Amino acid sequence: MRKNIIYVLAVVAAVLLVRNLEVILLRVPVDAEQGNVYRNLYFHVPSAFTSLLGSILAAVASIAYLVYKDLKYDALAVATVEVAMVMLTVTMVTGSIWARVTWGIWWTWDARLTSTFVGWLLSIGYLVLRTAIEEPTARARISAVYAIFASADVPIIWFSIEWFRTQHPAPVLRAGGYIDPAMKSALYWNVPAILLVGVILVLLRLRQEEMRRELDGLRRLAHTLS
Amino acid sequence: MIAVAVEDVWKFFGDYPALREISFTVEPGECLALLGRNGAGKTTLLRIIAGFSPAGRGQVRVFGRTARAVETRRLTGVLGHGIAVYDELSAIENLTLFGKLYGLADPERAAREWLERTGLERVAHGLVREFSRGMRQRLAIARAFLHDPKLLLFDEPFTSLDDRAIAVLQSVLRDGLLRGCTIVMSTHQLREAMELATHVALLNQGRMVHRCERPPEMLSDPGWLYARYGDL
Amino acid sequence: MIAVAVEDVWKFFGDYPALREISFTVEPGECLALLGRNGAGKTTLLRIIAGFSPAGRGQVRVFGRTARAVETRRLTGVLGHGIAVYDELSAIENLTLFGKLYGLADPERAAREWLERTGLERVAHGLVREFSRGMRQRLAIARAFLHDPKLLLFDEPFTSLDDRAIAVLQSVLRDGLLRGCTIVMSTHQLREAMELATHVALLNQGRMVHRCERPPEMLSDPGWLYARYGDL
Amino acid sequence: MAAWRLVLIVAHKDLRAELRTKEAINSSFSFALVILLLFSFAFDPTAEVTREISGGLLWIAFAFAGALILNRSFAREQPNDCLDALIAAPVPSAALFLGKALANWLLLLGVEAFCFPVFGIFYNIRWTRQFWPLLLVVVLGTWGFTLIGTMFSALTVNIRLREVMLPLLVYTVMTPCLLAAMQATSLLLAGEPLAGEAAVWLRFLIGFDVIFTSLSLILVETVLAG
Amino acid sequence: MAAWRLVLIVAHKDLRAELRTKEAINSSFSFALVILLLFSFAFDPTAEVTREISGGLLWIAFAFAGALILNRSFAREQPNDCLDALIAAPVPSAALFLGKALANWLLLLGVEAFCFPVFGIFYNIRWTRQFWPLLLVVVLGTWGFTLIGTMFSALTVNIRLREVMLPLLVYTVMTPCLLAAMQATSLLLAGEPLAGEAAVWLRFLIGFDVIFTSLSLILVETVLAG
Ligand code: HEM
Ligand SMILES: Nc1ncnc2c1ncn2[C@@H]1O[C@H](COP(=O)(O)OP(=O)(O)OP(=O)(O)O)[C@@H](O)[C@H]1O
Ligand SMILES: Nc1ncnc2c1ncn2[C@@H]1O[C@H](COP(=O)(O)OP(=O)(O)OP(=O)(O)O)[C@@H](O)[C@H]1O
Ligand SMILES: [Mg+2]
Ligand SMILES: [Mg+2]
Repeated sequence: MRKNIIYVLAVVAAVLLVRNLEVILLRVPVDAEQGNVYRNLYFHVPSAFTSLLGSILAAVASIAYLVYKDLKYDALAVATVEVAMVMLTVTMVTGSIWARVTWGIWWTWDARLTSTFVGWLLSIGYLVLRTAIEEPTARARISAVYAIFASADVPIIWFSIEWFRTQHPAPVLRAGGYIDPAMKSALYWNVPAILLVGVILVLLRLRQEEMRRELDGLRRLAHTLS
Repeated sequence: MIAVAVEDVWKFFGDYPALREISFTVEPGECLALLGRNGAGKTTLLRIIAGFSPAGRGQVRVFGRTARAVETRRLTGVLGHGIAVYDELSAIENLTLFGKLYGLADPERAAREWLERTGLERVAHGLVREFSRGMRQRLAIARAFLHDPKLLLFDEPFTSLDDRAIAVLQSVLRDGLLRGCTIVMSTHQLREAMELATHVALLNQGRMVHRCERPPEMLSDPGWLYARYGDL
Repeated sequence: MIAVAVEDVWKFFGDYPALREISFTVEPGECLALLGRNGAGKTTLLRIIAGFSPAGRGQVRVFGRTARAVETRRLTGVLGHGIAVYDELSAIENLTLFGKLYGLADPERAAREWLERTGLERVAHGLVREFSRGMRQRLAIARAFLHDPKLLLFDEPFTSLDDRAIAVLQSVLRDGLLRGCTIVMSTHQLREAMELATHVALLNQGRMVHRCERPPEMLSDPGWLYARYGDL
Repeated sequence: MAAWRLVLIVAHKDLRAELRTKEAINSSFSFALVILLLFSFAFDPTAEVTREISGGLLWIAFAFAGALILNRSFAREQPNDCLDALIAAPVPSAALFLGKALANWLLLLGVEAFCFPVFGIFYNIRWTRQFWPLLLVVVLGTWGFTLIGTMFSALTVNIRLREVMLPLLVYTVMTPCLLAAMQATSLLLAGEPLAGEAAVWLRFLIGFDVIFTSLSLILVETVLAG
Repeated sequence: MAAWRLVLIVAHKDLRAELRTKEAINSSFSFALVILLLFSFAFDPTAEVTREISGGLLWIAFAFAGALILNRSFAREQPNDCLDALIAAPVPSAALFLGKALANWLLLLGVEAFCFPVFGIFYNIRWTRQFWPLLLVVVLGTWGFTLIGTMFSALTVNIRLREVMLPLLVYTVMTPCLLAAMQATSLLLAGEPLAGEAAVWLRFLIGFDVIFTSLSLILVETVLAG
């Protein structure tokens, strides 16, 4: 059942992505100031968005675990953190490439970039912490608490451009600046596509996590019997 | 009122069930010896009753309240392998500290009283760090009994103790039983435990396979219960 | 040749003499049980014989050589409380590692052989981390016996073991004795030790106050020696 | 009994145990000196530039040296399984946590009080110009990182690899707090008043303290007796 | 059997145990990133000045992050009292020590190899200009502090307060080595050849390595079976 859902979603995502790629690469006009690098936008922003959503979902799943003590919420938390980390990596890589061209450097330590990096390190910390605890219940509990603490970084990433002076631009989209409608719609179409990719990855990881847990339990049982 | 009521308790470490549908009650004044092979789940069960970790399913009631309720904790005394006193503090400081944490009216007096009972009054102001093994063990006993608990939980209390220390512990426990305390303890040293136990329970792979009054046979042949359920 | 010769050994922790003028010998094939109250100095003495820490005064000879000599170490097997195998390695990796360190001709084969003897061949490639208590204990025994030692040093080997694990250990030790090994062990669980011991020694406050063949009385009444020297 | 009395009892116990041997506090202070020394190799401490970054240096030294005190907080309970006895006592986990945090906070403030003059001499900095605002920043910043440190000390007390995991986890989560404290301190050391940018950082610090204090108090029962 | 075979056996064991879980190496690398992050708060890393001190920054990050691997070296033997078994085995203490040091050294070099490119991007530094001389300095410097770290890990493995004492002892003793490595690295990163001042520091480093290697090998038997 779950498998079928994944297949269906994968097909939808593939269709969407192909359609979007065609639009992004061939249809939308070249940016007047930046040239072609600006096409990074269509991946930079959706992946950032997906990853922040993922971090929030991970925190919610962690709270759910602490309330219900059901390991399936723990599995959801790991899966989302992992996917969020991948998405954040995409954001950082696309952003870096963009920065290299528009700002002339790969990286600078403004508030948006720094808080993004902190978020990335927080997810690494989460994953490394999990490897250090064998017992699944304790692992779930401890990493859930950590995830809740870590989620405090999400609003900082989001609002950093408003709270602090940053080199990273405030989004013209929201501030009412002008953007070509074709670009805007292409961006709006690619957000659900990337989001869907994220969802599929989460579902896949979830299955994997459940199977691994089952396997662990069986192996321990086998050992106590021998 | 029932001292300890364990109802259909399960405990999972991941998917592995360390305890499975454990149900039993302990009446006030009983001394229950939990027996079972290595890994049977004795420590896990005691920790759940003591409120150190929650049951995965089912519930534990201690004098009618949950294990983590503050009132329950006030009535419970726990002694594990560790002596649970601070090396950097003196004997009396340790006991006074715990007296205060338990909200005793006069922690100082209770501390002195128990130092006397355990024969440590002469070293009341010595740092625990400098105590010998036997003295530490006595201080640990004093700490566990300080707040006059109604329920005592002991995990392998006799391990690594010499004959004399075992005798001290047994006599304190016997006193406790006479005063109406309830005791639940786990142990592999059956002989020492059987002198006190009024009841025994056998755990096997997380299940409680037997629970009864201590059969008189076990005084002379402590392995009796294992032999009966030998190759479970 | 004498297996262990301890001559006038003293050990000081700071100014405190944990061992005082200890002298005794152990003949090959003997099984000596070191008894003594908590803090008597059993662990300290065993660690000196094993070469973990040097004697403060006096000397120890194992098969005629000093305790730290490489040849001595090759002949000695040690088992303390800790199981001394690595959690991150599999059973066979652990044994092979120690086989190599002991310079065995075919470490792999020795490892397999001992896995079989201790009934672990089925989990040879399982990580120790996932082993149950009993399996770990068996692996520890395999590690201690792997290089076919002539002298075995055990510190409280029976502590915290259940009846079945104790039986396994006793049978391995008995085999060792039959093959001509020499054993020195400390313990508080006299009953289990007395079945094996050919000799007993009583330590008291760092002195060896008694050493003799195991009196037949101690089989039925393990406290016999303590009772004789009771209030030392 | 009122919870605050329990808080004081726990704090008093920790302070007494620590002050009797002064182990953590001595090595924390000496470690702070070592860090200042290492930094003085890396940079030329008399240069004007270095003075501008002195706030950063100072807080890095505090954070690393303070970790020695914070790590020990719950580790102190381990040797004889004392933590079990504390958890078993009729003391709310939040009171236990606050008591320990309070003790750590006072110890850290003590170490910092010694560091300031030494630092002033080594790096040729006048730190008394904005004394009271600086004190406020130090007090709030220290509370923030005491909180995180104490919480993570509790979180990891029973895991293998504690020492290895802690630095990664703790410093990542406390970055916002450290960042704010550094920036505010740098500005104040430069003689600026507590207004404008410095005030923004201060508000940020207060927000961090409030949020993380509440989170810790809510989660600590789960952490200790989960 | 030749002593060097024993060295390799011990090193192989440590590497295998570590690489199976990758705990220390992961958290060491992530911690290095965290340190880069913290430093970036303290200094403006894009400023020209910061680039001059980059050698210092880098080695401080290596030293702190590397400590996680070094501390674990003998701590790894503690859980099941494995150290006793190693000491009891017919292996010269010097071989045991060299084996462990070798494993640590390789692990550290691995972490450093990852750090260099990251550092280059984040701090905008070209580190390939004097590649081979730089490699030499890194290799020698790392060996120096591996030695000290491993030795102190052995020295403190059985004392209470390990975590508290270790940083203080280790960093104080390794200061000369770090200082030399920092200075040489800074010069090389600035593009200067391995001559003049840089060569002096290199010779200093070699001297340190030789002296402390001999000292360690002589003293280790006393330390382990004293
Ligand atoms: C999760 C965090 C991030 C979010 C939500 C985000 C969002 C955005 C948005 C919405 C834009 C478009 C601004 C516009 O309307 O022109 C943008 C542009 C940009 N972003 Fe990000 N970004 C994030 C992280 C990063 C990172 C980590 C980097 C660098 C490594 C980066 C580099 C850039 C660059 C170079 C631009 C183009 C700037 C320009 O046009 O001058 N961003 N980002
Ligand atoms: N923290 C833990 N993580 C994973 N498994 C655990 C944990 N604690 C206990 N277990 C498992 O639960 C089972 C019961 O363990 P428990 O310690 O309760 O046994 P026990 O009866 O006290 O044994 P022993 O006589 O050896 O003390 C064992 O299989 C053990 O491996
Ligand atoms: N590392 C040490 N530092 C200081 N004193 C020590 C140390 N090790 C042992 N002692 C002291 O030496 C004496 C002998 O200790 P030892 O551990 O050998 O006793 P034991 O006979 O093994 O006791 P137990 O039956 O409790 O294991 C004790 O008084 C103890 O306090
Ligand atoms: Mg147990
Ligand atoms: Mg002993």
